[in-house]
Amino acid sequence: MSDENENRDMLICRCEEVTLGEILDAIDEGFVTVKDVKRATRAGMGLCQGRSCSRTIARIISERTGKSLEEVLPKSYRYPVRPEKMGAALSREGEDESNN
Amino acid sequence: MSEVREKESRLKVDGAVSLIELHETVEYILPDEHYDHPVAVIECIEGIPCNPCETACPVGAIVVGDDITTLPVIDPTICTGCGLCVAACPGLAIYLKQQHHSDGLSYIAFPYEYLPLPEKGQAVTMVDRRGQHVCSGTVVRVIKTKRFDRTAIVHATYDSAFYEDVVNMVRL
Amino acid sequence: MKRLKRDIVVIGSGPAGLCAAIEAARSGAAVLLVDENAKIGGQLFKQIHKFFGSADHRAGVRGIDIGEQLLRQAEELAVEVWLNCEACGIFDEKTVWMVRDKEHSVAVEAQRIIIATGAVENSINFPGWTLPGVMGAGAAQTMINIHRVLPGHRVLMVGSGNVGVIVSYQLLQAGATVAAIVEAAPNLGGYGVHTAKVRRAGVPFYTSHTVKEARGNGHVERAVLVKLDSQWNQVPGSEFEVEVDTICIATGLTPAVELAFGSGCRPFNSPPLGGLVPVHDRMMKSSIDSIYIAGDVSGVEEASTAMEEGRIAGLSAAHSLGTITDQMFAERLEQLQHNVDALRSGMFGQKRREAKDAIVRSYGVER
Amino acid sequence: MNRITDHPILGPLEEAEMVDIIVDGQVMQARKGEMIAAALMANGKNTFRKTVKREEPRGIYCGIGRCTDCVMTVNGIPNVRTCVTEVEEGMVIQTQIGSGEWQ
Amino acid sequence: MAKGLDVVIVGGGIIGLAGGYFLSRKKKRVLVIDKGGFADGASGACDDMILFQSKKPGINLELTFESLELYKRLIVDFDDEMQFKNLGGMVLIENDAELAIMEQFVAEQRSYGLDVEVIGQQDARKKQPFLSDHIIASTYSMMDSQIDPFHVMRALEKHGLKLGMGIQRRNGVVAIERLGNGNWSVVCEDGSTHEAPVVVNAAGAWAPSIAQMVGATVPIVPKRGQIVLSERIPPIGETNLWNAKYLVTKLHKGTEVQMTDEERELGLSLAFTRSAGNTYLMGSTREYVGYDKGTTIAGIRGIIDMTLSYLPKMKDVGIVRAMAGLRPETPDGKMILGEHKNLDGFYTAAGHEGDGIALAPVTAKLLSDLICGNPIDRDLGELSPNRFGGMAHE
Repeated sequence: MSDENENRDMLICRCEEVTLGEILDAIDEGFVTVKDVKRATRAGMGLCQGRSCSRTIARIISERTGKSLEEVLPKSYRYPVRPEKMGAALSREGEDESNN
Repeated sequence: MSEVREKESRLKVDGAVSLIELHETVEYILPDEHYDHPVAVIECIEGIPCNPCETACPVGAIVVGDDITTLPVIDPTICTGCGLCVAACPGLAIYLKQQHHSDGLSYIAFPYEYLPLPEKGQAVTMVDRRGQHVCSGTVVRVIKTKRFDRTAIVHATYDSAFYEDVVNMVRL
Repeated sequence: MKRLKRDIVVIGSGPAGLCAAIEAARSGAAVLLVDENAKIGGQLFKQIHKFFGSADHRAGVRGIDIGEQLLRQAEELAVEVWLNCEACGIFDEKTVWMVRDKEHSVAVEAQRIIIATGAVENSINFPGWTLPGVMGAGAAQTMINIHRVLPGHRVLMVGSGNVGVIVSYQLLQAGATVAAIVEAAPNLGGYGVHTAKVRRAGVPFYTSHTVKEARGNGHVERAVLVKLDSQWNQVPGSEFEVEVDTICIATGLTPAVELAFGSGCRPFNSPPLGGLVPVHDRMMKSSIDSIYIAGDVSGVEEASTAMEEGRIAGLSAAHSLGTITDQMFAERLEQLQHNVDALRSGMFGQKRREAKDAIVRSYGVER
Repeated sequence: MNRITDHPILGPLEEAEMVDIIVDGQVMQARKGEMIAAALMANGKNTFRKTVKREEPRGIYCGIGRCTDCVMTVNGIPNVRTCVTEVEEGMVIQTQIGSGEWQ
Repeated sequence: MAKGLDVVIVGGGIIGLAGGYFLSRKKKRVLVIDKGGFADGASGACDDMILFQSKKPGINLELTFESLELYKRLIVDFDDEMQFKNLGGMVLIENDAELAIMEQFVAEQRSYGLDVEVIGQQDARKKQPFLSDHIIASTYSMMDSQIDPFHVMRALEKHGLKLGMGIQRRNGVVAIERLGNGNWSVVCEDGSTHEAPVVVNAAGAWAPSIAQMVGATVPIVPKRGQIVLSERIPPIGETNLWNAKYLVTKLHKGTEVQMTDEERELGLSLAFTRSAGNTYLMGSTREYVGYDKGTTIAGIRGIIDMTLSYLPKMKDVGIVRAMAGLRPETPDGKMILGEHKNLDGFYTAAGHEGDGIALAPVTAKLLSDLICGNPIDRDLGELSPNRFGGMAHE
């Protein structure tokens, strides 16, 4: 990540197609946690919900601000863990089964 | 070997263990030691937690000990050259070797997990630890038994001038 | 809302989860083992190489075969298994919400939950990293060893840790060419015996190098490599191209902590073990009494360690339900902890051992 | 074909029942029970979708259903993770353009 | 001598940021303090509506009109992407009883100047081809608009900062004390103190605890709203959607509507909006569970069930996330805006329930007018923090 200026156009969030430049701008505006950056740029708000990029974003913030990874990484997560089709979440087949 | 070359060929930089590193380890059998049959040469120089070589040896020639990160030590005077440790080593880091096998030829048995397998009598190209082509060799036999668990052991002879360099063959 | 009830639900059937389920069932608990995949075993069935360790750890046996043995044990012990079952969330510290077969959902109330969700691969970014042909080393490994499909014919491996070198070796075994392995650090990461295997197959290593760019029209056609100086900065003018159709990324793993942290488990930062992990004690219990963890999610190590940790978690969870006597528990625990300690001994284990100790210490302090 | 028909450790590829899938209008052969992504790669197809903003091609990245980069429109349903979805006889698979379309 | 602070705003949600921006525009030196990160509270877990149709004629509806105009001006002033959209909205009607009540309601709203009508099943299906067959009619208004909360907040912050506004995040307020000089001193977690003649309590659902620091009472209770977010999909219809069921019970207390036990328990009602990023936000529950921001299986499935009952087509659409926000609810459904009696310079601007996004600009404008002493051509008595009686500082 040494050539940050050269690579501003490089994607960081694959899903929402958010670039390094957009993320650096948000950090410079004062958004200094992965959650802050996510809400400010949509990076990590796509289909995978940041499963591939949140660690990268944490590293970028950490390098840019000197904060530790622990300070910038999210410590809570929202469910569901994977995208689930709504129809699959609907039916409750089997829930009447008695304990065995 | 110059200092530069030594640096270039360190295990953690080059990926292959260098002769200098090998010579410094106690378990390695130096080329000036001669045996009348191939014996196990262990090229394992890092203390990873592992001892199947010790377990596999039927004559107790290899010792690791209770602490399984200790480097294995082989007693070549006990080793019968059966080759069980060659197939057992998860790191594929053991060979059977004999410098003076016959008529200026050295002997090697090495693990081989690629397809296709060479055939007995086939001429192959022998390689060193860095994959460099060293000399030609002749396959003596290919052993693939259930006990070896899909790791074939290829036995071959080659020019003993390259005794120490050769560890394997070019994939077919 | 009516819910199913089980003694213990184990989430993830990789080495840790499978062993946890077996140990808990052997200890007399009714166990439900769930996995999102169609087959049990997780990463074990990609591990076609022989494992390290001692006879206690089934050293010298290939991961796939250990997987088969464990499968049979689970069957013999009548472990209930739900495959194609995604655990979407844990609510109220005990209810696991799952979607089965992608078509219906079930809530199971468990007295104890063992989270064994493993780890996910890290990314690195360079222009072109989103091109088809750039993929995780794990993805390539899945393709060749599970699906029996070659993802490409000429591969560049990025990262020289054990994953990078093992997958490189397996790519060679599958018939691909590995053009090079690049490593940003000045030294290679993987075990020397692994690097030696690929090196003697003619694969060059480039330490202090990284990928500057992937190029190609709609697909990877070549990679531009660049040298790094001692400050990890790219050295201008040192670029060179390597023709490849695939770039595999093997730059480490991060524990898959979403379920654990979503359920409220307290995090602990352990950089040597991959980052934030749920804090846990020696018995693999998380900061929540009903939730245990095991395997890579509790800190990235190797499959052998994951299996031993899984057994400890299964044993402890069952014991906490009173299915075995204190004495049986103590004896078995001692044996299992001895096995884990052996795998964390020596120069390669030191960092992991210290990191685990720090986690356990933090558990005691802040609980 | 990119299938690994023989393997030093895993042995010869077992015979499998083949099914026909229709990929962007073309019939391809897949092994019954394999993942869509594997079938496509075996048939040499590596681009699975085009992105919304930059319209860039994407293919397999994580291979285990997490990154969701391999999503395609399958039987008219967009955003199907092809690396964790099995092929079925007659399945209609389309390269997904952007967010896909309602059908 | 350096100029001290004029206003400290406690709470950096959309109300606090909008207030900070409007006050900064009036040359006030403002500091916004928030205990969490960017959009950590209700402003980051809500829909994005500037919604008219749900409102009874009265001050809330009037303020929404004003807010929309202010938003339109902000969009011009900021020249930033704020994802303003004007998709319009429909309230779905399921039976004759609902239809009768909604027809009357729509007539009242029309007389108040809202462009809204009741349309039949066929017209409704033209706008929403995938509606369930059981929908007999719908209201329709083109005025219902939306704007992305994250974009708005980022823009308010950016332009506020340019005007000299300060922001401190992840720094909770632990005490607010009156100094001998009449100023307030706000003490923060990090040990810092900030002195200003004016303090604004814009802490949303947490406003009561901030008020308590100065001995005031703010009768706000947190009402949990769980929402579910879909993956990015192509538009499923023209407009955003609500259901009449819940509205009807609010309009006519005691009206018999068909509701499952689950719907009643969770306070479920439909809000189905196409948000920035072309995902759908689906809500919502209305639960009184204190400050618990967690989601529940019952809540998530309740929302999914309900959504599918109106739009069966959504069954093949994936959900990527469930979340909950705490809506700050007041006893009379109106926000609290104004200075507290006997507490000179202590203002509250909170209690917007589900309308924080919609009403942020007008709240901020009125707040800045109040603080700057500008004339206001509207009686704000019914929003006053003192309207609840007997609650002021002794």
